Amino acid sequence: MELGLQVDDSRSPYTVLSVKGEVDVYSAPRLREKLVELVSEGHRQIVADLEGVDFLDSTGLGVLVGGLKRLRSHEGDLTLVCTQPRILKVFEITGLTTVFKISGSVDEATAS
Amino acid sequence: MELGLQVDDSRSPYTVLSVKGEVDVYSAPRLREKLVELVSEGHRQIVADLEGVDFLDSTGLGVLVGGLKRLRSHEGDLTLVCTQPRILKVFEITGLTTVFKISGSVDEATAS
Amino acid sequence: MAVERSLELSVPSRVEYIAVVRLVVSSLATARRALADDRIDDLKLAVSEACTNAIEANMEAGEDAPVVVSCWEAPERFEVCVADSGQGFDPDDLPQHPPVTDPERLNFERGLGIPLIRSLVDDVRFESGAEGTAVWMTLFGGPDYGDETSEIVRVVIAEQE
Amino acid sequence: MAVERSLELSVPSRVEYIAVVRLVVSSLATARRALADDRIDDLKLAVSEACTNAIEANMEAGEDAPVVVSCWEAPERFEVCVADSGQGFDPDDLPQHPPVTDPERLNFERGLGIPLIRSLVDDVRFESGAEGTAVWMTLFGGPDYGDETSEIVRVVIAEQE
Ligand SMILES: Nc1ncnc2c1ncn2[C@@H]1O[C@H](COP(=O)(O)OP(=O)(O)O)[C@@H](O)[C@H]1O
Ligand SMILES: Nc1ncnc2c1ncn2[C@@H]1O[C@H](COP(=O)(O)OP(=O)(O)O)[C@@H](O)[C@H]1O
Repeated sequence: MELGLQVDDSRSPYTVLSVKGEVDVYSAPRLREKLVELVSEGHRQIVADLEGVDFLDSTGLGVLVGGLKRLRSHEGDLTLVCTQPRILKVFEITGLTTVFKISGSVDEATAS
Repeated sequence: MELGLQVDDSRSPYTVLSVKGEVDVYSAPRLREKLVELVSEGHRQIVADLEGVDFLDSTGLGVLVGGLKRLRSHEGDLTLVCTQPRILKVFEITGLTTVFKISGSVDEATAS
Repeated sequence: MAVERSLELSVPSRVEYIAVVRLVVSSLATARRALADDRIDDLKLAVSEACTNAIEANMEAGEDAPVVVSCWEAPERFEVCVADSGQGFDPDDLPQHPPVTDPERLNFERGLGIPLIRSLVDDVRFESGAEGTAVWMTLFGGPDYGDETSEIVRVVIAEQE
Repeated sequence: MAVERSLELSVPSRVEYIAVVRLVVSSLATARRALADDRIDDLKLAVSEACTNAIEANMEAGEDAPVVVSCWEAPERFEVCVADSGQGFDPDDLPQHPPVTDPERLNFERGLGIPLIRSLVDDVRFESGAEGTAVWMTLFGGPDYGDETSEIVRVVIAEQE
């Protein structure tokens, strides 16, 4: 039930953060901390790979929006990788598909 | 949550009954009916493949014991295919490993 | 009433229990109803949001009370009720999500829960008073869901500055 | 008492609900405790057997009452209580499983439930009276399980004729 968070910085200038498990009000704080940590370490082009996410609630959306804002205020960006219909749907019904860049794969998201 | 029951009679003289899902007091009656049906149709060497069983309770054990007795009283036999430790354990702690022939594969069970 | 309670689950007002509630509701809905998988995902998310709010309400009220989740079934629908012992609220008088100006606040972005619930389930009723709140969420058999995204889209547009 | 109730689940006295109880108990045990997977399987089976008996007891008593399953946690153990409103029984005075002679009866082979429970969990307590029965099952952290199979082996030997 723990959230899996894995960082891959081999794709410079991109930093890929793979998220696995359920992102809800219980686990989202760890995602927020990780994003804050990455930004404060100087990472600016973050790709959040949500392909391993089974569940995402409004707190998780809020954390991703917060991460995006934080990065943009540092001239950076947050791209999401997501093809799962049930996760995409949450972005769709909240209108957040118009806010985030959403890619079909990590390769696509990190193709400069 | 429904019990999966599939019959393969291509391995004469053996009839393979593959059981999938959870065998408990709710689902075991269907297993019992199927065994009774097979015996009354004349099948005598039945191999119950339990590799797809996720859970087996005492009612399930009772149904298998009942099937064995029924077959033996018709000069037949019931062999089980089971390698999953958690299912084997239920046979072990009830001493039923000494009652059933338990095989490691359907091939092994049907090798005349 | 043709609606029959099928199950009641009471959990402590702690966020780590919401995962168990989701599991119960989705497994019951899967086992007992001819609902499409994506509808069950909708219900799971709606119930999860309601639990988040219920836990918060109990904690704010300083209540040690549990959150009580009950599932109700009738031939044509599946209902889940999430009840707390908090101080209640008026669901028709929620803050109008003004554009957010302080970037720090964005990390705690809130206010999407109830709009999400309204979008995801076929019907939602709030029974709220000084002794607590019960949120009733109903799913009918059909595969459609409402198109009430306008409120959420508005929030997000405000977000975009 | 250091044991704290973590969750209470109440289900109708119908066998199709036992799967949900198993799911709740195993997911809670998985999420909250450092228990090995095979110990969780043990607990799942023990709880399932207790629910089977509880449902039967409620039905025999003509009780429309639910079966109430509660989970209790302490640093060193995880307890599950399964309670019914049946007529009670004396767990120390169960029938001695005579060798079965009528082959038809074998299809309804019974009497393995309580011996299984005793074998699978580290501790079991029965609180039984005219108002019902509560079966308390405890798992400690360790990976060992008791070796109380003698009673079961005896039944099976009787079975073998
Ligand atoms: N069960 C409840 N009890 C009391 N107040 C509630 C309850 N549910 C929602 N609210 C109020 O409605 C507001 C909006 O809820 P929601 O849309 O879920 O967003 P969020 O919970 O993120 O603020 C909450 O901030 C809270 O003030
Ligand atoms: N919760 C209960 N309430 C009343 N009687 C019970 C209860 N649990 C068990 N019993 C009695 O103990 C007997 C043995 O139970 P068990 O070992 O589980 O085998 P089975 O249920 O297959 O008979 C039951 O047949 C029943 O008479």
